[in-house]
Amino acid sequence: MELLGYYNYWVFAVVLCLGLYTVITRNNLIKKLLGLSIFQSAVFLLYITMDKVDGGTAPIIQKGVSDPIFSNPLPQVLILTAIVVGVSTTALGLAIVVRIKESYGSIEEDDILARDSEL
Amino acid sequence: MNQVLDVLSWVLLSCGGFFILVGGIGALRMPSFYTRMHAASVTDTMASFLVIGGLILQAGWSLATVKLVAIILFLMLTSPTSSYAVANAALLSGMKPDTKFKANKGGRES
Amino acid sequence: MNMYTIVLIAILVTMVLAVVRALRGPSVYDRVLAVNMFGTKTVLFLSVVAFLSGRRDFLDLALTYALINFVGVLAILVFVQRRFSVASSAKSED
Amino acid sequence: MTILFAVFLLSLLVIIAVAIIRAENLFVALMLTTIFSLLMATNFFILDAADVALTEAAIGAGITTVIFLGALALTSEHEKPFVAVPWLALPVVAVTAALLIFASFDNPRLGDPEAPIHQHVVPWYLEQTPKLVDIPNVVTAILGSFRAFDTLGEVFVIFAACIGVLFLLSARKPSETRCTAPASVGLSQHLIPKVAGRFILPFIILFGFYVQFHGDFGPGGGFQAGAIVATGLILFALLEGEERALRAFPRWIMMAMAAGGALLYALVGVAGIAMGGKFLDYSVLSSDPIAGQHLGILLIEAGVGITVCGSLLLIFHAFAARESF
Repeated sequence: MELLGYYNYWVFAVVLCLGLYTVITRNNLIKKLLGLSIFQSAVFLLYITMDKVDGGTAPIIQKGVSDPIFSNPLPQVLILTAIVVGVSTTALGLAIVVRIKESYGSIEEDDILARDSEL
Repeated sequence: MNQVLDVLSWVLLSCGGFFILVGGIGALRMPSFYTRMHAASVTDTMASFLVIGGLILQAGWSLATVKLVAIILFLMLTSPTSSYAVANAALLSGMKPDTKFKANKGGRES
Repeated sequence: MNMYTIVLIAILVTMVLAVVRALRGPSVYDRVLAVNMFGTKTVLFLSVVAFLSGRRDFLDLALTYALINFVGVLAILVFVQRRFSVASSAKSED
Repeated sequence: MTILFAVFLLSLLVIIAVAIIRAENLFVALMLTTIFSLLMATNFFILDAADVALTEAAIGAGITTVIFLGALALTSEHEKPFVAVPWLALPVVAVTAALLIFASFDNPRLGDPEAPIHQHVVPWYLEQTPKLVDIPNVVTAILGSFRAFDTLGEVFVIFAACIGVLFLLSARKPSETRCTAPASVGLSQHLIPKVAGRFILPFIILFGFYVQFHGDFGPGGGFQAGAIVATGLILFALLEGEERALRAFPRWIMMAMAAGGALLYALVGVAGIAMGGKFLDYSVLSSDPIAGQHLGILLIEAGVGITVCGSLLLIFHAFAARESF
C-alpha cells in the first residue's frame, strides 16, 4: 500500500519516456506531434498528482461543510490553462506539417531531408 | 418508502452493471464488425438507462436529478447517432456486411 | 461492499474489453466503435464516481462528455465521406 | 478503494500510450489518443481536479480529434513502416525512465498533507479566498484574480497560436491548378445525424454558457466554456458543411472574437490602473471591493471564453477550408 503512493510518479515517468521515444525515433511528423502531446499529458499528470491531499476534495467551498480538507488548487490552475494552450500549439504544429506536406509532398522526415539534399 | 427506493435503485444499478458487461463481452467476442456494433450499441443505451435510472432514485429531488435526466436524454440521442455514423463510415469505405450466415465454422460460435 | 463499487467494477472491466477491442482492431472502424463505447462508459463511470465520492455537483463532467463525445464520431464520418468522394472524383477524371 | 481504481486506470493509460506509438496507421493512433484523453480526464477527476477534468473533457473528446482529422485529411494517414533499429534512442529513453523512477522515491507520496507544495502560498489562497474574493471555487479565484496576470499571458499565447495557424494556412498555394475537390457538403445528406445534431446543438451552446457563468460556483470557467461553445459551432459546421457554416457565422466575427476577448481582458487590467489601483486589481472597479472582484472576474472570464472560442473556431476552419490536393 505504501508503494502504491508512488505509482502515479512511475506512470508519469513511463508515459513521459514513451512520448520522448516517439519524438526521437519516429520519422512521421504527425506521429511526432502525437508523441509530443503524450509527453505533455505526462507532465499534466505529474502536476495533478501533486495536488492530491488525503481525504481532500476539489477546492470548491461548499456551504455547511465545516473544516473541509481541500486539495491544492494551484497546480490545477496551471494545468487547466496549459491544456487549452497545448491544443492550440499542437494545432500550430499541425499547420506547419500541412505546409511541409504541400511543398515536399511527404510528411516523413527522411524523405524531406532527401529532398533538401537534392537541392 | 426509502427502503423500497433503495432496493429498486440497487436492482437497477446491478442490472445496468450486468448489461454493461454483456455489451463489452459482445463487442469483444462477436465475429464481424457489424455484429460487434450491434452488441455494443444496443446494450449501451439500455445499460446507461438502467445505471443512470438507479442513480436518479438515489438522488431524490435535487439539481443532480435534473442533470442525470439530461445525461440520459443526451445519451439516448447521441449514442444511436454515433452508431449510425460509425456504421455509415464503415459502409462508405467499402466494408460489406456479411449477409451469409456462416454456420459452425471452426466450431467456436454456434 | 458498496453497490456503487460493483457497478464501477463492471464498468472498469468493460473499459478493459473496449481497450482490447481497440488494440486488436482488426479494421479501423472496430477501433472507432471501441472509442465510442469507451466514451459512454466514461460518462457512466464519472456519474457513478460523483455519487460514490459524494460530490454530486460534479455531474457536469459526465454531462460534458454526453454532449461532446459524438462530435468526434461525426467528424470521422465527415472525414471518411470526404476522402471517399475525393477518391471517386479522382477515379472519374481518369 | 478509489486508489485501486486509479492504479487500474493509470495502467490502462500506459498500455494505450504504447499502442499509440506502435500503431502505423495515424488514424488508428488518433482513435487511441481519444481513449488516452478520456482516461486522463477520469484520472484527473479521481485526483480531485474537477476543473482540469472538465477542461480535458471539453478539449480532448471533440476539438483535438477534429483538428487532427483536419490535418490528416490534408496530409496522409499512413506512416511509413519503421525499419531502423533505435540503438541509441532506446538506452537513452530507458535511462531517463530509470532516473525518473529512482528520483520518484524522494517525492512525497500521493496525498501526503505534509508535502512542500501544500505549505507555502496555497494555505493563504484557501484562507483568503472567502474574505477577499468571496466566490466558492478557489480555482477560479486564483485563475481570475490572484494570478490573473498569468492567465492574461495564457490567453495571449492562444491568440498568438491562432494567428500563427492563420498565417500558415490562409496563404494561397503557389502555382497550381487547384483540383476542384467537391465542396464539402458536411453531413447534410445524412438524415439521422442532421436531426439529432440539430436537436443537441442548442443544448451544447446552452451548456457552454452554463459552464461559463457557473464557473464561480462549480467546476468551469472561460477556458472550458469557450471550448464547449466552439465544439457546438464545429458540430454545426460538420452538419451543414463549410460553406453554410461560414455564411451563418462568418470569419470576421471569429476574428473579432479572438482579438476582442483578449482586448477585453487587457482593458479590465487597464481600467484597474485608471481607477487608481494596480494592473488587474479589480477591487477598485466598484465601491465595494468584493463586488469589484466579482465584476472583474466576470469580465475577464468572459474575455477568456470569447478568445478561446474564437481561436479554436478559426483554427478548425483554417484546416477544414484548405482543400487537399
